[in-house]
Amino acid sequence: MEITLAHYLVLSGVLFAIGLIGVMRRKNLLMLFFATEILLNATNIGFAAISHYYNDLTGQMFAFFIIAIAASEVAVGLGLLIVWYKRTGKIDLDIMTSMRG
Amino acid sequence: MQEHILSILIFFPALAAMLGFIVHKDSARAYGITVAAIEFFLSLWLWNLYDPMTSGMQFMEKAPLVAAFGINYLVGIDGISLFIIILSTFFTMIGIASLTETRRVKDLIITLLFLEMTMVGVFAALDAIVFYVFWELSLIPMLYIIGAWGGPLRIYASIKFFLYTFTGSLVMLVGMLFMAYFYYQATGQWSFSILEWYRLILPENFQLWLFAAFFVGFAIKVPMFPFHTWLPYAHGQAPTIGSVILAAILLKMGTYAFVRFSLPLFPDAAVFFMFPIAILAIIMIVYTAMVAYAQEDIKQVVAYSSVSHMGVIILGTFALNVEGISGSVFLMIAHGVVSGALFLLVGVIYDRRHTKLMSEFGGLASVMPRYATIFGIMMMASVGMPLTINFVGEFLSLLGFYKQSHAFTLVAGTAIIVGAIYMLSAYKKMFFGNVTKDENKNLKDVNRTELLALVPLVIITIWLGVYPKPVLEPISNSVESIVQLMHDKAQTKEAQARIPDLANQGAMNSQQETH
Amino acid sequence: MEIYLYIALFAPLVGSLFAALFGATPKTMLTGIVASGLLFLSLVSSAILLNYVMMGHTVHVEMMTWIATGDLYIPYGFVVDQVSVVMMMVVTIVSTVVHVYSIGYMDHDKGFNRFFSYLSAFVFSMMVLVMSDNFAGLFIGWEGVGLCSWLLIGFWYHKESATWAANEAFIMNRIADLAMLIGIFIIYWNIGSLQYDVVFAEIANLPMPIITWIGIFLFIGAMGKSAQFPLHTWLADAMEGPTPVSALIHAATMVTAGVYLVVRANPVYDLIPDVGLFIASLGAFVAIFAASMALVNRDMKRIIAYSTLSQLGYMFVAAGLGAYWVALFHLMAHAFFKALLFLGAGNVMHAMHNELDPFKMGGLRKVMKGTFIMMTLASVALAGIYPFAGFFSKDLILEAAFVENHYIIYAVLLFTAGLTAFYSFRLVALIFHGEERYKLFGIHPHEAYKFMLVAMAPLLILAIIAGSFKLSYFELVTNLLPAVEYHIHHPMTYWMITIGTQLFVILAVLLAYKKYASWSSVPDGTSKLENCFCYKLLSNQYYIPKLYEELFSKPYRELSRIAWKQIDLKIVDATVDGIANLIYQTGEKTHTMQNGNLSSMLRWMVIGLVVLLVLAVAFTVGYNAVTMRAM
Amino acid sequence: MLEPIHVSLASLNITTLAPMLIAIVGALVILGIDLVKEGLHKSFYVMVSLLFLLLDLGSVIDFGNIFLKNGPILGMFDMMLIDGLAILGQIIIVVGSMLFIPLALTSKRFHEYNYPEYFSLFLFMIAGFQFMVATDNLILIFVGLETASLALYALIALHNRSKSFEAAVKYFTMGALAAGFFAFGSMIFYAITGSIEINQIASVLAADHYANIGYVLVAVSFLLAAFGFKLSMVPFHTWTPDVYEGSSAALAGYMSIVPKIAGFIVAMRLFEFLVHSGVVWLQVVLYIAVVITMTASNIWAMVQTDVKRMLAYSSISHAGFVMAAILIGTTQSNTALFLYWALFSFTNLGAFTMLWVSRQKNLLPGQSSDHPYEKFAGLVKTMPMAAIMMALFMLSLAGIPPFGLFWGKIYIIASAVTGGYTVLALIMALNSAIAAYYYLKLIVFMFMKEPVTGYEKYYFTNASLSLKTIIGIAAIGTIFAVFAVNPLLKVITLFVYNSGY
Repeated sequence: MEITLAHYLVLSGVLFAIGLIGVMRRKNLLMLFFATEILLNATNIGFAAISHYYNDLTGQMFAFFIIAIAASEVAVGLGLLIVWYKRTGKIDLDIMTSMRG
Repeated sequence: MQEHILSILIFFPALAAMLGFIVHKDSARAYGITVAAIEFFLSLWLWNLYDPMTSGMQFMEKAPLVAAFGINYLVGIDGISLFIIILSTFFTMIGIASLTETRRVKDLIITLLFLEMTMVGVFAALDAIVFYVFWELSLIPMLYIIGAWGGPLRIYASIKFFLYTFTGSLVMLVGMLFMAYFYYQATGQWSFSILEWYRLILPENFQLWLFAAFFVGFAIKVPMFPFHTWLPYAHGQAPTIGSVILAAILLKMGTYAFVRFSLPLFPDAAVFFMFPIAILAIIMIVYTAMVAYAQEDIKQVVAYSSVSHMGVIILGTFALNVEGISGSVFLMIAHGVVSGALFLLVGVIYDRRHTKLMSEFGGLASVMPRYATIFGIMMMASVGMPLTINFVGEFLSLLGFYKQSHAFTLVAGTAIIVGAIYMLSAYKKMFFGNVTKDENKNLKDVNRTELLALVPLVIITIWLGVYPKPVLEPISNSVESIVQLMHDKAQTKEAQARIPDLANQGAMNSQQETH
Repeated sequence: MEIYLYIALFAPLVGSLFAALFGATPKTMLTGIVASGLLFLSLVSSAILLNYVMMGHTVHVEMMTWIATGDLYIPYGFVVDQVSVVMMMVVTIVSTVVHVYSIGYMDHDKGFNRFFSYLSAFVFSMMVLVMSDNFAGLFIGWEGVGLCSWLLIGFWYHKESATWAANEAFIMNRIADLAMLIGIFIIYWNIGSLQYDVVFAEIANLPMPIITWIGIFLFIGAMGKSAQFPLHTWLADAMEGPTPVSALIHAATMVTAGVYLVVRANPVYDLIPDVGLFIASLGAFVAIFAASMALVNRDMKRIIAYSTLSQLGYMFVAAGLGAYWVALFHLMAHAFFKALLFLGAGNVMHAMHNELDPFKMGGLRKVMKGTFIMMTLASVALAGIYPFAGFFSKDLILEAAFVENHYIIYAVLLFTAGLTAFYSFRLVALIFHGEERYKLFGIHPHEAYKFMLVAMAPLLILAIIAGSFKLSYFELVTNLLPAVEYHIHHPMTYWMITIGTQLFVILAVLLAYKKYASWSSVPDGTSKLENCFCYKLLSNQYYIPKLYEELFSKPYRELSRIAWKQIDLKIVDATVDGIANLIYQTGEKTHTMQNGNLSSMLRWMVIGLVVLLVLAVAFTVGYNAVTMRAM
Repeated sequence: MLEPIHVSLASLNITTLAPMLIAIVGALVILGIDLVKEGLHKSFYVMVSLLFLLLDLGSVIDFGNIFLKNGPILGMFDMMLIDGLAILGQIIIVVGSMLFIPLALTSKRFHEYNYPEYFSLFLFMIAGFQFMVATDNLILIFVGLETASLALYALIALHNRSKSFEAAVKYFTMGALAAGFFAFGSMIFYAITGSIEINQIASVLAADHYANIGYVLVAVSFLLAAFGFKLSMVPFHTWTPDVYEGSSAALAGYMSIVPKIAGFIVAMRLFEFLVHSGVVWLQVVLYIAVVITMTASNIWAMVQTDVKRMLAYSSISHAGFVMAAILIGTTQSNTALFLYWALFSFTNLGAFTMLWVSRQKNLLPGQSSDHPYEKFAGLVKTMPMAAIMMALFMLSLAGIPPFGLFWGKIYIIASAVTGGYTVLALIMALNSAIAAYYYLKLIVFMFMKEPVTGYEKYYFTNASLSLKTIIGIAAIGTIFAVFAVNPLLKVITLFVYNSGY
């Protein structure tokens, strides 16, 4: 079976869906960050595939940028996570409800 | 200075209010009286300068504000607005002079002066947006007066007052923007000038919608049934001065706006809605009079009586002929004087007894004869006794509407019956009978300060009732031009039939003038 | 002559204002004297004007503009013509007498000055009413007398019954005034003017229905002021006011304003004989209706009030039948003897310490000779016995009814004449004759001040001789009013009728004397008569006041309460608050979606996205379906 | 193999980067100075930042002049697009930042202002926003967006209170999700059209007459979700109240202005061509979103007990209001958007500064949030001027004439009227009435209630001369806005019209 663009896109979509489910389901902050990474990487697959399909570099460029941004996001996110952990000793989402209404 | 007299009239109180922050609080009242008196004399001077024979706008001033969007600072007055302006300045003066409030007087005075600016501004504005600015701005001082110096339910009352009127005027604002858009479509230019809008002839279905949009804003302000329920709360909770200004001036903004906007802009719609509005007006007159009769609190009686009388004003306005509209404009002034005086009078007794329940009184006529006399005169004026100011207005309003509908006028005319019922029974409860409560036995009669405020009102009530010409004539002249404008713009057959054509009645007019 | 007009008109006003200056101060004799003096001045001016008018002139002035807008032009215009000058004379004579009388009557009252202020103000309003040259001016006076009537009925404001009666009078009059206003509106919109001369000149050109409506509405207005059925109840209650007030306002002047209006508007009523007939029928009905109530009443003033009512009925019969000058003549004669009767009753009241029940009096003729004579003569006049004033005027009305072939009306009026004689002399007999029942109550009656009796004398004289003015009066007013003479052509019939009437009346007088002149006990409501249905019906005024209370006052009060408590607060206001609350409660209920939990926040985002995607897919499917079909 | 690319420097038009570069250089300079000398006073950093922002503003205005002469300027492989929207957006961004950055000059000490990193992050963030608005390339938008956002997360967290961290984490996580949406949406557009430049996407779509309408809508859905988050449209708004509450009042005020205008400009570029191409779906969805956002957030704002949260919901509502301008999509409405936002920034600046000056270090017993309404009760008796100022800003937010926002409001409503959206105009107007309730509530507390003891020591404790000056500027801007409206309208219309919007 030849692997076509459609397969890549389906993979990308499925990964994105997995990411979304992870985002919704995960209560652990760290796992949540993983889920957002999955989202972005799902997109990357799509961009790379489409870029190849069009024989156009733009998509790959976009993917590169996404990778870079994902990396910085992780940096910031982990920084926040560490501070939060230092303060509360937990990385559970459900305790994070001091503001509501 | 004469060219700018309107701007001076509008902004002088505001400027004085700003400077008022500096005045020491013990002198605030004197300062307020001084400023209000100057303003009042300025407005009298305006009357002096006013040419009563001209029906159009006078003392026009124009300065661009947002030229790109056609908003100009445009003010001017005609016979209709002149006297309401004088009434505003007069009542501000009377109100401040008769102030008995002791809490934070300085704040109150400053607020009142700001309020005065907005009142004069509303009646002088000839640009819809400028009108709207003052219209909305007038809510804030009133909100503060009710909310800060009012009774136990003051916050509820003030917010209700504000939100209710604000909601209505927002719908009106959309209407204004539409109007400007139609003007834009017709001429390629934005304009909010009422005078330029007058020249616009709109298709009937647009008129109907726009009329409805404006109506919401005005009707709530008036307040017309069934939008009136904010008023009893506002009056019930407001301090005396608040009620006086509210009843005397602020309510008139709504009826004034009907004359200034609804009629000349949408003559066909005015005819179309004449009967529905007349029905509302009749409900206001009769139903509210009944509600007034059921009240236990004298201030509420006066408050509901205001609504009832506003019904007559509305009816006169929608008579769409010179007699009716002149009458309704005159009645605006008359009702301002009379209801203002009645609220002042209620304030007098409230200051002494700190209650407004009629059951707490009785037999006051023997304890406070002068008070009873003045109250009696004002009550009779309110009931529409001839040779008092109210009669002229009510007579003309009903007379005017009779032309449009006989049956409606007959029902509306019950105003003079039901009005007498609640007023006389209230008067009886308060003043007649024996003094039953010990607290009432040693009540002091009206003192000099109070007389100072009340006597001028009594004089005006009788003077303009006996000789309304100085006021009625300019009003009538300006109304004639509005009616003619309406007739010229009317498109539907019915409107052309209902709105009299004054230009072709010259023969009849000249015949009358020979008297 | 204009100066006399102004003096006649404004002298009472000056008097009123002068008295008002002293309104809050204790009694000053000065106010009474000044007010009376000014009224006398007014009387003199009126007399001069009368003389002038009799020479065939009229005076018409226009003082200044009152209301002018659009086509409407209402001046303060005053006219002294043959009709108004008669009214002016009546008003000024009676009121001068009443003023002087009141100086004595109100001697001990705290509100002495206030009383004169009100009384003079009333005269002023009445003068405006009769002298105006247009309907609006008439309406000023019309309402003015209503106001003064309110003030004067409720003069003793600490009395609940007095203030109640005052309000009743005012409100009932207002009902009629509304009709009057409508009548004015109709006139204005059809003729374009409210001036009498213009209106009466043009009225014949109007279509019949409009004239009819004008006539009906104006008459309803007249019904209120003249207390015609069904708006009559206020008049008896109005007796709560001081007696001079009853004499002046509720007997001689104000209540006749309605008659005056119909007389004044005779060109209108001439065109609509059907309405005229209705007026006459109603008048006849009221005549007998009121007389019947007077038969059993035990309140001296109320009896006289019912008699007034009854006489007003007579006047309306005359006016309705087109005999305007007769109506006006009876009005004049009635004013004199009825005022006299009331003032006499005032003396009795004074003597009896405000006791009103004639059954508690008796035998007063010994102590009150002057009053006795005057009241007896006034009653004779009222009964219409020759040669007193009442004979001439009342007889004319009967003749008019007879000549116009309205025999039912005639019969009713004739019968009423008998009733009138009966109750009048029942009253006289009970008060002045028989045993001195007042002693049971420990009252020591005394005659009124001399000067009060002297003041009443002119009225007495007029009550006796007014009939002799008939010819000169006829000549005078028929310049303006239709000069219809009512002669029964057959002299035989004439004499039979006249003498028959007289006999009938005298019989009634005798009957009354026979029954009451030797009355000895005070009835206590146990006698058989007092318990029969008819008696109860009559003494309760046919239960009409009760009916009004049940039918109008109570439901109105109840409805008002419902309007406020149920409709205004529970529906109208609750709707407004309901909308506000609905919005607020929506906020309260839904803002918990912001529960602060990051997971649910993220879920909301995803849900939002999913909704968008679903919408997108749904739209696309729908869109494709539409385009497919298009292909 | 790929051919080496030859590009002449001139054709790069590298000056188009100048404004952003100035900001970035400024950030680097601040970091560099810190290396050389530590412990400088925060006022130094504030002023340095201000200076760089001034330069930034100068260069933007310079572009403005060039734009008016020559039309839109392209640069850097056509990635940079300096058109009217970009210029207006940058002006609002830079001016807004300049007004907010002096809020660091408080009289109380806050530790975040002692870090020079705070200011350099601030400048990086500004550069990010500038990139967002000055391009129609989705990559650059993404990069700008993320640069700014990441810096903003850090700035929020720097406020060093547990609520701030919570806010930062929430914002960050949701931001990451939104970034995912944006990337995925862009990917779908790329898949359909083979391009990631908005104008090329537009022309490709137009060329095949929206044959793939389904995919377009899916892509738009993702982008809408992403910008819904950025512009806090319901239901993507949930972060807003929490983040506003958690961050310092100064930063919250900033967030209510600057990031949003950047978002609006991108939304304008992205959605308006679709609306104009007759994508009915988008019109309907935007209509619903606008109405729900305005109404729901107003209703929620009514029931708030904390002023800052109330202002958060209110700014959601204002954003919804302005979003209507994008839906309407006429020149007038786009002009109205900028006018509204310019006026809004002054008023909101004042309102949030008023909160900022009365910030408490420690909560009173029983107090659950920083700025409960009770805190302001009876303010007119203790500090009349402050009460009047606050009332002024509230009235302006409520759209009471003649204060600033009123003019923006009528212009937007007028554009709805002229655009044919009558019902929308009415809904917008009536929403103002609901909104008036909660603004009034604060006025009621300030003017009609008795003071609650305990709070008085916090009023204005944080005020310094510069903060008062800022309040004064905001007040003047709010009161006398009417005189600024006409010139603003003229300039904005010129820029917007010449950019083809």
